[in-house]
Amino acid sequence: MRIRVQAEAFDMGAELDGFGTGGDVGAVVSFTGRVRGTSGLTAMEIEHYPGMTEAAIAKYADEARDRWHLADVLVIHRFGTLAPGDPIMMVATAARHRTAAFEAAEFLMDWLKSRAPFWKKEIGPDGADWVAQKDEDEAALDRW
Amino acid sequence: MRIRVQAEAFDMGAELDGFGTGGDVGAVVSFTGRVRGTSGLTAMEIEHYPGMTEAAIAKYADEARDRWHLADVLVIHRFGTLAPGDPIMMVATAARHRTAAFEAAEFLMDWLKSRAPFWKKEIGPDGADWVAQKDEDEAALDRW
Amino acid sequence: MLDIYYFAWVRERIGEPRERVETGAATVAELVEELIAREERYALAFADLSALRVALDQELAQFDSPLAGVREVAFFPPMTGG
Amino acid sequence: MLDIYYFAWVRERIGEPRERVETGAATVAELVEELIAREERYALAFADLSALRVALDQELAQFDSPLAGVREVAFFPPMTGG
Repeated sequence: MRIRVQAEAFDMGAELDGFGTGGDVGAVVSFTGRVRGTSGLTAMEIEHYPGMTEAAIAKYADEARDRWHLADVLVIHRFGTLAPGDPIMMVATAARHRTAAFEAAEFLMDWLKSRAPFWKKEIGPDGADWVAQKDEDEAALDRW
Repeated sequence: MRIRVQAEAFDMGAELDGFGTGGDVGAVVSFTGRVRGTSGLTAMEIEHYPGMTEAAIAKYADEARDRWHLADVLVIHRFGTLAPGDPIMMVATAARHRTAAFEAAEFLMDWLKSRAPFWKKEIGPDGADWVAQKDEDEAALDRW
Repeated sequence: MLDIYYFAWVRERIGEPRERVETGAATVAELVEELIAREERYALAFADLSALRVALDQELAQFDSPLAGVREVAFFPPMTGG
Repeated sequence: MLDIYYFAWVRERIGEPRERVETGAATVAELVEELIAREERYALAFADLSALRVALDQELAQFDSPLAGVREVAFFPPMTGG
């Protein structure tokens, strides 16, 4: 299990190198989120709650590992100032079968989105705005 | 769009390098299937139907791209003799939002699993067996 | 003339991956009947059509699909890719 | 003594990321009332509690959660990670 909360950029491909190569792994799923360069966005600032962030991520990663019998799980999430195109975060899951790997990755994404203490601020030509939580993101938690 | 049917191994991390780095991409999902080294499996042989394979994959990739407005899509599938731990195939999808990227990747996996002309044979200590299609794999197509 | 391809255990039962046949069969089902009448190994391979799939010119088809204009037929078990 | 942390626009409205307070409040809601009574900026930050979340000792909690034994309280808007 690899969990990192960091300001530095990361390389999705390099992080997946050798991930989930255990003997009983038949399926590896990864998700990577990037800053979209739409609507003239010039930067994204991500604030987080040090300590609580790591604990919350570890809790959801543990839960995913137990529930879907994951052979491995990886979560990386950045904070600080990011530029359009930059990777924001990634998760990866390794399981015997594809359904488990997909479900565990979506579960992690849904919980990280609405329950890990990160807050995004979008900086554009007309100023800065905190990103509001979407109703659909909160609703997505119901399926788990 | 990158589609490859090949005997050679591939590196999931290297294939994802630079994938989906377009301006409007907020989400990249990848799936990689590996040969599981369970039940004493010593090798897996994958047979395919040259020509039809590429056409079928291109058809499903096109459909996924149109339906989920993908910015990019990647499918690699191997044939020939593979060893436990070897990567068998991978798909990757790049979209604006995570739901589209996840759904498109699962759609591609479900169709590749049951409609792309590949056949797997497992070689173990007691001989060789063609892998039978699972009812759940056929049923998985109904959700699309 | 029709090219017939066999894959996976169908290929193994027939004993070859491909053959060229002269046929007057109007549908896939008629072609299968002709083949079964030929030799035991065909009867064995085509014993349970529900366990088989067919493609015409590299597109999935049905056993009652017509063969008119078709150049390539393929028989195989359900696919197990991914 | 209680450490209070503020994040995102709550932090911006309060004007500082952290402060240490002496309080007799039994619950989060009572603490919020004390803060609101203090200064306009707190009233502004806590105007709509339904738009806020609270964590006690780094675990999500409710506004009616008791403060007994708690060392660290945090107020913030709904999270928007991922």
